[in-house]
Amino acid sequence: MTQLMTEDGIRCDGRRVDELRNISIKVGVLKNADGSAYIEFGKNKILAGIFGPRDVHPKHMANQDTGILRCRYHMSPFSVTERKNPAPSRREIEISKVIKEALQPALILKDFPRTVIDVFVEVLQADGGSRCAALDAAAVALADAGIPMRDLVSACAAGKVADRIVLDVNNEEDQEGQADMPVAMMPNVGKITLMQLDGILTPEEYKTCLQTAIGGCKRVYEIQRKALMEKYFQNGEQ
Amino acid sequence: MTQLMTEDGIRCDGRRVDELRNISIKVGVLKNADGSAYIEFGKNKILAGIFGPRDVHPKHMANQDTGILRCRYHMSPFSVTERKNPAPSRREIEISKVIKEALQPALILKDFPRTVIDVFVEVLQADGGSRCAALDAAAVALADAGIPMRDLVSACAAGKVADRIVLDVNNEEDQEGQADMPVAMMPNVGKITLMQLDGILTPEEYKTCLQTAIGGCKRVYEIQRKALMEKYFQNGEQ
Amino acid sequence: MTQLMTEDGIRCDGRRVDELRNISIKVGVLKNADGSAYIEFGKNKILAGIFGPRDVHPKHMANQDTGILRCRYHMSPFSVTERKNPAPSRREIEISKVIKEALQPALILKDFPRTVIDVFVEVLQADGGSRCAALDAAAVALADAGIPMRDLVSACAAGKVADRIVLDVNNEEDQEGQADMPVAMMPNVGKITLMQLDGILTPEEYKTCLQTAIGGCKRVYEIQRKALMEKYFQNGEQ
Amino acid sequence: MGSVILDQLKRDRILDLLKEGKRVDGRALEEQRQLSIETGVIPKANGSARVKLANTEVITGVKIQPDKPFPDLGDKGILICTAEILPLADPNVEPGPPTEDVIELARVVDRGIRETEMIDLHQLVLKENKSVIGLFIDSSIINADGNLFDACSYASVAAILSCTVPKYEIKDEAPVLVEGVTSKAPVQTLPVSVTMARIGDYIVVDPTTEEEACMDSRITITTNSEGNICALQKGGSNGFTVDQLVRCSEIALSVGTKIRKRLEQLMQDGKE
Amino acid sequence: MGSVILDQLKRDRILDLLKEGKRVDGRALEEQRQLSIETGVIPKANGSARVKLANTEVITGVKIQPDKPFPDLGDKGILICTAEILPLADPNVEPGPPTEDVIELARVVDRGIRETEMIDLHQLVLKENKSVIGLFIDSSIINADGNLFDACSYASVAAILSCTVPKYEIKDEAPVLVEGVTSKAPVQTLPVSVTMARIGDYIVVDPTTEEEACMDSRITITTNSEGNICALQKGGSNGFTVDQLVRCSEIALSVGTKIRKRLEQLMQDGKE
Amino acid sequence: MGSVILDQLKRDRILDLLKEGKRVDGRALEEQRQLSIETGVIPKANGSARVKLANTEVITGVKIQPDKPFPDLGDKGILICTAEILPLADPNVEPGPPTEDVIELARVVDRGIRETEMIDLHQLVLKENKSVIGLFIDSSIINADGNLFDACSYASVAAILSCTVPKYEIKDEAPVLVEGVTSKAPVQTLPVSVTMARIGDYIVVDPTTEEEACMDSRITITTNSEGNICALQKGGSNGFTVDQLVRCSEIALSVGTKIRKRLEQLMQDGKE
Repeated sequence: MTQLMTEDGIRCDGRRVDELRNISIKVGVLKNADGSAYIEFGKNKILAGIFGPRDVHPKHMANQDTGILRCRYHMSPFSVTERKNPAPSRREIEISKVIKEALQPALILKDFPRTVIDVFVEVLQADGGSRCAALDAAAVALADAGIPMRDLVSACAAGKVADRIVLDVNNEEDQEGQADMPVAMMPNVGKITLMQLDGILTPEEYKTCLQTAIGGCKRVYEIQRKALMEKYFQNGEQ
Repeated sequence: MTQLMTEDGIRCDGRRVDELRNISIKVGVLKNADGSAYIEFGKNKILAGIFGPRDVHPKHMANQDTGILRCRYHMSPFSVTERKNPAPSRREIEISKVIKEALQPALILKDFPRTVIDVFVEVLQADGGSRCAALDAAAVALADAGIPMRDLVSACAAGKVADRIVLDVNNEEDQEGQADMPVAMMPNVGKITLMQLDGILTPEEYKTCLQTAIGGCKRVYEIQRKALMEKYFQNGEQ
Repeated sequence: MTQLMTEDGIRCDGRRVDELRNISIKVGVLKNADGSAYIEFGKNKILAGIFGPRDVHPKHMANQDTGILRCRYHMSPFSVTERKNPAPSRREIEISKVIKEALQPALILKDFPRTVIDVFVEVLQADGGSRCAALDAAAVALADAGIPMRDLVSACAAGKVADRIVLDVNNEEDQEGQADMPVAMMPNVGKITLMQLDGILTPEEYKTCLQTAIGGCKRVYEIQRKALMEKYFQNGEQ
Repeated sequence: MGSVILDQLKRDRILDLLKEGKRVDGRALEEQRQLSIETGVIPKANGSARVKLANTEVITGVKIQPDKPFPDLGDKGILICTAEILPLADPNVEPGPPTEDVIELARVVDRGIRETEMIDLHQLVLKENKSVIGLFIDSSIINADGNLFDACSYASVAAILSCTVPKYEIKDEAPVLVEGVTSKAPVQTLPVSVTMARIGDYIVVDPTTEEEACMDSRITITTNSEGNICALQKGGSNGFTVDQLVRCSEIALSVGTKIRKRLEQLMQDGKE
Repeated sequence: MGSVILDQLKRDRILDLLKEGKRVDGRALEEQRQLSIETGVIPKANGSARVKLANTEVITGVKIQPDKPFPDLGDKGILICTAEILPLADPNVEPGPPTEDVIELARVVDRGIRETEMIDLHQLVLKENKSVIGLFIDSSIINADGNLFDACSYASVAAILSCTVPKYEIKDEAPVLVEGVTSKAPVQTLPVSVTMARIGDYIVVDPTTEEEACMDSRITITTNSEGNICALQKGGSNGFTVDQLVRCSEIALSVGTKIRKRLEQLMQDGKE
Repeated sequence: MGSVILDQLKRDRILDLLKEGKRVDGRALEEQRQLSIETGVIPKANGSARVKLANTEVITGVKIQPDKPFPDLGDKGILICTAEILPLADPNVEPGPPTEDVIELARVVDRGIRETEMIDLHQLVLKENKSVIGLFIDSSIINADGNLFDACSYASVAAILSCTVPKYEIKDEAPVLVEGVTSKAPVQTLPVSVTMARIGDYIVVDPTTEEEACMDSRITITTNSEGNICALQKGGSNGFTVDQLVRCSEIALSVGTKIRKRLEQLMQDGKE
């Protein structure tokens, strides 16, 4: 059992309770995808690629009245400690669904009837908070694909470790901590579009944890914005 | 090894050789299904639900000249002693087929071209004779769905236990007895629409066993009829 | 460990280095198939059956501009020493693909747009070189189906055993030898349409091995030709 | 299709009612439907329950049998919750492998029981790292009319409470059933999930299929006996404001308390 | 399509012939097609047979290998029959997982051998509850022209009769092959299935694909060497009268007796 | 569609260029694209590499863990190569079970490493017939622009070279990790695959997607450090002349030598 926090409130990876892990985002990293991004979020290494809006296959899945959004969250076999079977697990299927539902409010699918937007996320290396990091990359990749969006989607978890509410739960804290609460939001619209909780929180802690996560999302948003700016403006493109 | 019969011809569950287990049937138990029935047949607890005639999906399975009948016999994971994997077993697929073929002669599918009638049977608790009980419920559910039928289909097994031909084989008798013969018939038309046999019978016993099963079917028919009458006439409905 | 070759250059099954195993081919052995052949090649016992050109199911796989070729190489569960699971293995899927690509150059698929030619190969008993034997049977079966062909396809392996290049590697030589090189060719056109290699060859040995295999293909071709002649001319048919 | 127009009309009607504080079926916004819980309905299972939330109806059975522990979890028994929407429960459900909706459903039910630590899994170890007791909690939905989350959750909890756990001993490295000795499941707390839908600016508890069809988003919050929040899942293709999320947690606690009283009764009396 | 009209015309023609006691291929109603049985066709298998019923042709191989017994059946060896209609056997068959028809076929063949207790499975135990011998009896249909049931059943029985069972011993808890020692399979009786089709009021034995396409219903009855009826399966989308079922059992016994003589010959001589 | 006409036009253009000894992207016929190899890109894996062949990009990770040996191969460790074309790598790829193309890809990569005997599998045995070390070498293709064979092959070899193999010991019949002790993988030779396409009478090395779309046939030849030819796979729906096959082997050796030098550097320095 790792000691998760020192008496001085320093966490097992050296961070303070309100500190994010290192985050870096690169935009437009894949040649074939219509949009893409690569994120390193702590030890998470995640790619997101977008195709669409494009024709739906199989055709009977197309909707005359609106575009549809599909999402696959997938982990490479080498991404976790014990080799992962490449077939999608129930966990991956659930995360694909909540990521899809977290992105959907930011899109204007009605404008693209009969089409699909495909979001493919590949976790090359997983650490705590991979679904949040995946979402952060996917949102940036959607923007990179030129798809009109109401807002970005920014995600970050908070949690409870050694009886304290902490920002951005890492792998050890996720395994042995007391609670993990991944949150995604549209930072300008002010809407929470993903929220899950595993662990035990008092009602007071619940509110604090949510606010802490939101604070994290806002800092992630700045990093996402900067990454997009770097590609589209500093390089003189667009 | 259970003793399956006393010297006085009393079976392990206290019945005489020509005695049915307790049977009760309730009609119209499911809100969403077009027709439904719930049967308790000994310790069997089985639901049947009907949808249709309705459009066929996938479309290429539709037949221009006739309606089609589909049947799924399925056991809940908790229905048997050792937890059952929820995926359909080969046994369930075979029983689905013989149930379908036992019901089909009672239906006038030619009158509903391009449509499907779906029969879904769920075994919540299984005892000996679950396929017969499932058929009894399914036939009543088809009637409850208002689907025109040439006749009901009534099913009951007979078998050989402790060297005697017995009616309505229970679980212990099925496991350790000498023969099990499930039979279904259209009682008014007088046609046998399901028949299987596992075990060893002399030609004479074969005839006796068949007649015993038919006797059982006829008694089941009265119970089915009463259940339908109760719903449609005693309650003043229709 | 078997001794694979005597000092006199005699192989474990009594053959010389340049000797084929016994090969016999029968044409038109299946009643329902449009064309068929049965080959015994050493201890290999393989059936090939052809259907087509015929409509494609599912329809969306059809190609407006050309016919398509499909191939299934499959092993019966009893065909190998340890019982084989009947579901197709990755090895069978790969062999199906290379067989398809070996036959395709001999066919004029453009002449049959929107159709499919199905080649079904069943290995009833497997010995070394089953993919070559399967190809030999499949090519003859295609001819038997009356499908226009640029040339037959004839296949035979060569390899390296006990430091010598040998023709037509058998099972023991495949398991314990130094190299196995299956080759298929259109003997009159002079084109190699299948080639694989597992094992270690010097560049010189590589050339010798290839020439040895080609020599084998040509002798197989004569046997294929004779088998077709026997069916179509000696019996006075056609 | 025209279904888009119809859907919009239905949503308008539901929203109009909500403005007046009403719902289509006459309930208040934070009112659950009529809940019935019956245990022991599948005598051959080790535990079972039938739960109805008005027309939503589910049967859950618990099977208990020795198993190997998961790697790295050798000091814990096994707990697995599954769910199936039977095709007779819903005209839109087809037989086949579980859809993403059903996988989410089962995992949310599972986490509600797991994260509250309802069962002390350490008590289910026969021999560390080698042999443990497994609880398989399978829910068969037999009529679907919305809020399958809570129906399956209550049925799973009630089925566990009704469990008779057989005793196993290790003999010759293998677990052997000890006939005639049973115990209750080692229950530590009572998880209660409360599912809410947001429709426009309104939060409604225990949505029906009709309400789910036009909701903006969904949330399921599970609380424990100590009044803590232990598991949460947001669903649906839109979001919540922070205020709404705080409000939802308060509703989950207050509605949960009522349900928990009924489950406590069940635990003490063996029946309601 | 027009196939409905064509099917009806074919049925009319078949029925017209049946009224005169004739069948399309010239057989009497209770006459089987030409049956050939050849064993040892797959030398690498432990047993094998090729059976032809005129154009219906099947090859069955038996593989024998040590295995773990089924739970609760620790005092019995394993016997599993499977069947596959190879896609080269029939233009309507597609590669893929077994259809319900093929699953029924395999299970009927399996039950015919299992329920007659053809093989004394108790003799296939190496160490009770731990290690037994398994017989895997796999049938590959290479040309399908009706009555796959009997073709697979005869081929499976003949393949078992031709078996060379290797000897295994338990060493260090694991089964080890004893080289050079083999025995026959422990056969107790000879199951023979007879499949009949009802077309109108007529019962025909060993139906062809053409007859199956227009039959009302089907029945397969398996009898043993003692003249008992041991397994039965009704198929097809219509039924039988009781009289017809009794008549079918009589036919199964009389036709079965002829087939059994040929199998007995095979058992004694190792070949026909 | 019109795609047939377009494809033909593209082929004509490519052939016209080839007649002048040129390719669309300006390369010589026997010239590979810009190759970059980076190792250690997935620190949590035991070994890893990212390889780019211009726009074709793959990440390979190696996982090492104890396993049971294959039956009859009890004196060898386990080596398994897989590949997946991620759906984000190619607009035409859909999620789902591996297609025949991907299965062939993985098997060709696997055989290149296996048949050259790159790794001495005998050194990966913990207890003969009972427990061995397994190397799982999984390639995720993240951008597909032709010649996935060589990209996956180089990435797999580089990932193996970068491996840190943990030490396991057998205690109480089970493998136990020995903390803090690691070694390099027991590498015996360096396999290098070279993939060529035939377009008309021309052989081009390292084809792009565009070239693959109009090629006649394909060949992948793997050589080892000693200058031998160790694995070969012909693909595509046409063939080769014998002269072409000999020429291809010469190209494979000469191009392979250049690549091998880079891999040797990697092996010695731990990086390029």
